[in-house]
Amino acid sequence: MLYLLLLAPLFTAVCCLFPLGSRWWERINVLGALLTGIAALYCSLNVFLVGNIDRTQAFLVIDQLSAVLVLIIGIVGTTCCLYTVSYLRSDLKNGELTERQVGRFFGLLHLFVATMYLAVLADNLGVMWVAIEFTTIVSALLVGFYGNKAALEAAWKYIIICTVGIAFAMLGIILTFYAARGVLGSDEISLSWRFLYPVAAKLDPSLMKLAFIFILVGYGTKAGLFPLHTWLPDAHSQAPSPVSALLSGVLLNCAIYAIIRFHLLTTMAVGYNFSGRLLIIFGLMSMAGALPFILVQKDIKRLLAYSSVEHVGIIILGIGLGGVLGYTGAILHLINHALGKSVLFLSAGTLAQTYHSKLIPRMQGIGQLLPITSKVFMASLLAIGGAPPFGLFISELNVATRGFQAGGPGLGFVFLMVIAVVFTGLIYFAGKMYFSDLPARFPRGEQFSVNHILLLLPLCLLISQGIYMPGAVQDLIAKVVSFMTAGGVY
Amino acid sequence: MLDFFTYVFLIAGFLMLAGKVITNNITLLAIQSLALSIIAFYLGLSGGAVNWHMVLIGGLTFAVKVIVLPWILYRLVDKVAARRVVPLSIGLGSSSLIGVLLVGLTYSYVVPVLLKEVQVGGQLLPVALSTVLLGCFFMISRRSALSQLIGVIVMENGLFLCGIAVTGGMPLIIEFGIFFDLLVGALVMGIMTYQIRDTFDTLDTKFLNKLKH
Amino acid sequence: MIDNLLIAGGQIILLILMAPIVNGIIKKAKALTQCRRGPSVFQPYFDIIKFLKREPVVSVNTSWITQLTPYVCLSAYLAAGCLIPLWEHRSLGFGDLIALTYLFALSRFSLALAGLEPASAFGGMGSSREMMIATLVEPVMVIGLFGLVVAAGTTDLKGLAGAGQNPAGLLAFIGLMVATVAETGRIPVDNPDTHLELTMVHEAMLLEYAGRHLGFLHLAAMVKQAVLLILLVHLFWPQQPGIPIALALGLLVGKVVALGLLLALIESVLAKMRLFKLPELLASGAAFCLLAVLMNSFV
Amino acid sequence: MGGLRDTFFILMFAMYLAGAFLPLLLKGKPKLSLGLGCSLGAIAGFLGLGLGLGCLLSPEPFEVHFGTILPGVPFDLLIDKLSGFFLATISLVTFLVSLYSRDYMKIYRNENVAWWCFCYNLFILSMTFVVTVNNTIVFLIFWELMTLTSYFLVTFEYRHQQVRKAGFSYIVMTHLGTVFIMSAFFILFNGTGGWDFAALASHSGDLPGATRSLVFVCALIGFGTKAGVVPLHLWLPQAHPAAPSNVSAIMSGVMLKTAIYGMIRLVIDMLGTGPAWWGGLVLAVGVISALIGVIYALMEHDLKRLLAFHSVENIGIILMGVGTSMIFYAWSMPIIAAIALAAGLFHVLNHAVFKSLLFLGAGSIYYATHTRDIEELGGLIKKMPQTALLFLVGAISISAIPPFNGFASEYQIYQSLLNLSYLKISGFWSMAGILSGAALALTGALAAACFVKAFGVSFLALPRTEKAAGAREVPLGMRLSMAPLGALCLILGIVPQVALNTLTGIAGQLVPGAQIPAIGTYNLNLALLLVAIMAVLFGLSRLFGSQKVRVSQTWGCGIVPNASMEYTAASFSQPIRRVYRTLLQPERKVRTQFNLLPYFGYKIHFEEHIKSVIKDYLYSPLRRITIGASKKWRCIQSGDINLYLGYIFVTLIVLLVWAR
Repeated sequence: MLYLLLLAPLFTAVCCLFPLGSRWWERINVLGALLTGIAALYCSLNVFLVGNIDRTQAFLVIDQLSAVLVLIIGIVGTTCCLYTVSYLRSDLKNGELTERQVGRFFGLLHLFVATMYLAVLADNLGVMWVAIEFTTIVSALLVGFYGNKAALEAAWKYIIICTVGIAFAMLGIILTFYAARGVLGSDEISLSWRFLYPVAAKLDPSLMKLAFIFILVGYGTKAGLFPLHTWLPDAHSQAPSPVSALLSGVLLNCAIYAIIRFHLLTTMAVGYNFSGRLLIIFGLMSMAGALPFILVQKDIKRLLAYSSVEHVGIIILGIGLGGVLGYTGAILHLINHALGKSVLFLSAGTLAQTYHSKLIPRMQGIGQLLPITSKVFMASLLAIGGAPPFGLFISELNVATRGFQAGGPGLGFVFLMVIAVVFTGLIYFAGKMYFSDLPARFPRGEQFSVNHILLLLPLCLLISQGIYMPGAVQDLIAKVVSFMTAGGVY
Repeated sequence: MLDFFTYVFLIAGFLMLAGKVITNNITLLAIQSLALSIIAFYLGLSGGAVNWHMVLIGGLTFAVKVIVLPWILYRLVDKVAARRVVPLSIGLGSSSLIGVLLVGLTYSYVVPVLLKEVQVGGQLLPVALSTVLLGCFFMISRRSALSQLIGVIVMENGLFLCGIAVTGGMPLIIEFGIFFDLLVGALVMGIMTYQIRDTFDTLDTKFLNKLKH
Repeated sequence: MIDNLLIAGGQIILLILMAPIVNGIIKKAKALTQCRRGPSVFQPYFDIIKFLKREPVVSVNTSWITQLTPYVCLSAYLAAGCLIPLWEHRSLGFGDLIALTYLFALSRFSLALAGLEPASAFGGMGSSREMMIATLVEPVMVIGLFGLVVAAGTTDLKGLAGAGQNPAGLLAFIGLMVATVAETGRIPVDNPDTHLELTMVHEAMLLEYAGRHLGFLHLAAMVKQAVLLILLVHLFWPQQPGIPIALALGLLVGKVVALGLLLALIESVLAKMRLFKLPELLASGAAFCLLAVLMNSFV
Repeated sequence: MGGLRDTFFILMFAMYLAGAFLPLLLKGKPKLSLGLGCSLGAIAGFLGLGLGLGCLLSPEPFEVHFGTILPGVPFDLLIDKLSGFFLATISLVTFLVSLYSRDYMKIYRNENVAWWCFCYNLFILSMTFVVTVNNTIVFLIFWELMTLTSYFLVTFEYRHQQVRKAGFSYIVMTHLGTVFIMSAFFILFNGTGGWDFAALASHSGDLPGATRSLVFVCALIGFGTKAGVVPLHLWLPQAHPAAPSNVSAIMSGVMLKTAIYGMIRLVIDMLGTGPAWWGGLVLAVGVISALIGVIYALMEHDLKRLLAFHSVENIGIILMGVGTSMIFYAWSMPIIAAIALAAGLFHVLNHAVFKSLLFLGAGSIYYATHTRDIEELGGLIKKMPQTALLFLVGAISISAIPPFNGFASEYQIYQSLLNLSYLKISGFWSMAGILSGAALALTGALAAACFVKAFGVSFLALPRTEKAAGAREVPLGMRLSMAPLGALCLILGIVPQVALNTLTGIAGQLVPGAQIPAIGTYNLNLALLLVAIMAVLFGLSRLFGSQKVRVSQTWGCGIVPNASMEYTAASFSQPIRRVYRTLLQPERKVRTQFNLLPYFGYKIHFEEHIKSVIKDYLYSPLRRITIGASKKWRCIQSGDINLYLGYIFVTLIVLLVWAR
């Protein structure tokens, strides 16, 4: 089944390479996306509901942690792929793309999804590294897809900075490999998570310390930790919106996933104080560093991108603080942010497409232009800002509580304050866009369509995360957290 | 023998920092890669039994990094680089100085202090780490897209040497993966360089600054 | 309850009877100090009776508020008078010191509204100034009174009898005297004898009143003055309990008149102040009251 | 009893939800959806009133359990007496306001009333839950939900620039305030024992003193922002006028009180007694808020802004009661502490009643004239006599004039302040009591001045504009929903002991075992006396005086005065503006245009503005610095890829050096 999860998007990607015409590509895309989504859902729920942890496959493994990621990729990835159909149609109509490019776009999109699945399913540190590097390469092509100056610039910065970062991560992997081989004694299994965790306590601490630094710098670049985040606002703002949604909603999570894995390993080898403290520092830096950019911003997609930096900071901080509350908060936030931010990027993308501009001052009166999409946009913006009844509020509260407990009142207060100030920035721009009058040259109103359902579904999930989580979901989270507090050993 | 090629490896990396003509940099890259493949061959063949793993890595390195990539790069230079001289963001003098500092840092601090648990004799480890850092710094100090591509490959070289030095090579399939990755990455970056040249009429990254704040 | 009401009725009649003559005596004394002969001390009675006989005239712009105000004003002051136990130190259960000050506020409120109602510029000006002066007087008054309250440990007026008879009391008395001068609208704060547009405060609000309404309002002003003086007497120079009613009443009137003479003296030796100099005057009053409070608090 | 309360609760919950969602579904029929939303809200409010009163009067608290809704977070309600009181107050006001809204919202018939109904009912629902839930996280969820829904209500008329600004400053300030509230709760939370209030309370005593003080200060700042205490009140005078009047009535009448609830719940109930300076600080904050609030109110001629500043004032008065109570708790004198707290709570109730009455009155004026500027009004008492009477009742009540309810509660607060002095714990506290009392007196005097202005200028004399001249009495429904509030003003003023003795019960619940004696009041006697005297006077003048009242022109020195000669609100407050010029810093601009000679001016332009000292010297610089620093900080993202690579490089080197 795990292989199916990888093969479905790959196969879809291959199909899209054939010159079939945009109708057929769309159909293939929808089919492939749904198939992949179902497979992802099956795989992850299999872990949670049946408790069936598949560790028989070579190189691939799915445990509680990766199941969460698979679930996120499944939901967000499928939504984005489906949303792409209408997005590309309107791009085609506006003459931004040629029909030939449509097929290539779908192909790359599915390839991108496949590499992300590989990254979270990989049992092998090296395979994971390769997969993550591949996500960079593929998504860089997607970022630069429009081929204009800005897109190329963004893509170039993205690929160069991430490649450099990832190179450092390789050093960390080599050091881990060396440390693990000293304990496990065999080449073949020394890079495998499932063999590494049980012996983690025996790994050499000073080596693991250094390894973690390299890993943090490496995957941290990919995750967008401040000050390694520099590629992120460029890439997110220039990519086609469904790609931005994927980048922000899932790709960052894949990198965070890698960091979590290594953090668990390092914690057991070195003790809590080292990697936890580093993560706390980087988490806070990301939150605080992104804040000024959110307060003073003109480009809506850059605004959202910086907000992603901030939220990555929150997740990393939650991981760094640890404990049941910290992990619960971080995992919930991982899920919630993915849901909220992808909806936000998709709706913002549609708005930007309609206005032919991404500049906030130009996007006046969104409520009159696209009543439904703009309401979704507002709701998800509030969600991202951390307002109830959306899930992010709860996850932030969990992290904050842990912050007050483990880091003292000062840390908790700074954390809450930064989030609140970010909220003010977001609500300021939201107010400017929503509570204003639409220039006369735009047509008004829109029809309810399948796209809106695609946007509303994650939003409903978010609300459920914020006020009523069914018992099953609570169990699911509890399982992941207990997996993490146990140090990743199953 | 091993030390000699190790030094060649390091010096090639270092000389890159000191020069600003792009073709020379590519040549140096090829020389460095050659040194890397020779080291791999040496390690693979010098022991009692032949270590096929190492030999394979050496062969691959030779094929990809000594022949294919430099060839692609030369072609790219021919096609896109109007000027052979690369614009700098940090002057040659100071960048050489910083290069020395980096090598010093690795030799005096990173390897003896931080990596004292790693039981690898000789120059391999410090040279490998220095090269990674030098490659990164090379990218910082050059403002040309092509140079940044070269820098990435230099860093990869350092990584490979590091892998060889510390672990005697990663599992084979992973090495393959990394190679494939590198090749595709370099290709994509090459295509992008080409596009940048087409769109911006220059490779100078100074002009890649429209996206800010 | 019934006997309380009867006592209250008695007090009200006393107030109505006493207030004009106190006013008359003050006027007479003032005249004498200014080497004039002055009107008879009973003149205020004649004035009021005359007013009460006349038919009221109201402005066309007014509503029921204007017609209700004279009643509200007078009854508030009379009610205030009922709160102070006059001859026996017996609480009537209608209220205490705080209620007394707020009854003043009630009548001020209604009068100020009535001043605004005829839509003339004078009335508005009067209301505005009256309310401003009230904001200055109120804290002075309250600080002064509360200083005494703290010494006595209660706000009940029965318990407050003679609360000012201590060293700090003199200071409080000076402060409260300043407040009384301001509250009764006398020089240097206001001049009750003038209708000059630029200076009048209280009279400006009454400008549109005539006849019975005006009579009530004049009476109200006199009752207010009497109540304030009685309050001062009660606080600083209380009646001995247990003496016969007639004697007690005589003593009370005598004391009130004595205080009234003091007012007349103040009025004669001072000149009218500019309106915006008032804060300075009242600040000095407040300072005395604060000193009293300090002495009472830190003993 | 429990069964009945269950029914009430479930019905109320269902009605609010229905009132929120049904109108949204019936969006196409605005009339129907408005009617439905308001009626359901009113029914729910009525049920809530019943539930609240039931819980207030019953000895044992009412509990509802919904089970665990979030990891580790059960959704439990526990309505004890304190919650019951606030629930009853909220429901009372919202019940009447919902009735009022049915007619009032007709002036917004072109707007999205369905959306309004949605936000409105959710807003009330979240307020209801804020005062009844028993779990920190759920409390915070509903607290934020309350802010959010009220933000959308404030920005209902978003086409006006002013409204957008007001909404923004409202949500920003309250959101930042929430940070402090969360901090207070989270410092108290020790990681074990769950999130419910009892668990937090049970170990609050174990915390070191400094931590407890930190919790207190956080709570004061956080809840103070929502309550609108000076200097955190800046949002309040902007947001209240921006919202539709019925919403302002709720926001001012009861939403601010949820902050008082929070403060009492967190500080007095959960944190327990602390040092006396806590209470002293609350008292000081109360005094400052009361004074500053009322002085700024006097300067306003936007009726709703004026009322909003009075909310600041009254919150200050409430806090004076609460603060005094905290001081007594610190000295372990539960009985007078309970009485002081009851006084504060009584003012909560009274303020809810008269302030919502006044806001509804302002709404009626707006309904009739489409303006809120009192300089444009005048003479309304003739056009809308019943509204005028009700507004007058509110005005007298808020000015604390007997025999209305404002006086009754302020009297109790005076008594508590004086208790502070009687005790003679130290000269300092005696002074504090007296000076606070004096400040309260000053507040009362200023409030009276302010409402003479507000009522006098808008209702009395001649209409100043066409708008006022064309006003007509508002629909019966609106008057009828204001009338009970007016009646309550009087009833609570005459028989305050009924309410007071119930409220001491609440205070007694916080300190179990304290026997609190019944409080007797003289208000009824005083009112009877007043009425008796008036009746006698009236009877006498009927008997002996002439029955005729002649009507004549106002005397205007020979000319017939017109509306332009009337005293305006600005001129009314001018003396006070001048007295308090150090605080208000009025700026005057006079431009005279001359005709021929400098003596024959024919046109004078006069402007006078007051400065908001707090805004100019605290908030504006803060905002400027934040934005300026952010702009500076942005230069790190310069667009230079070499620099970006440098960041990675430097980060790595720094970490390597640090790793040692």
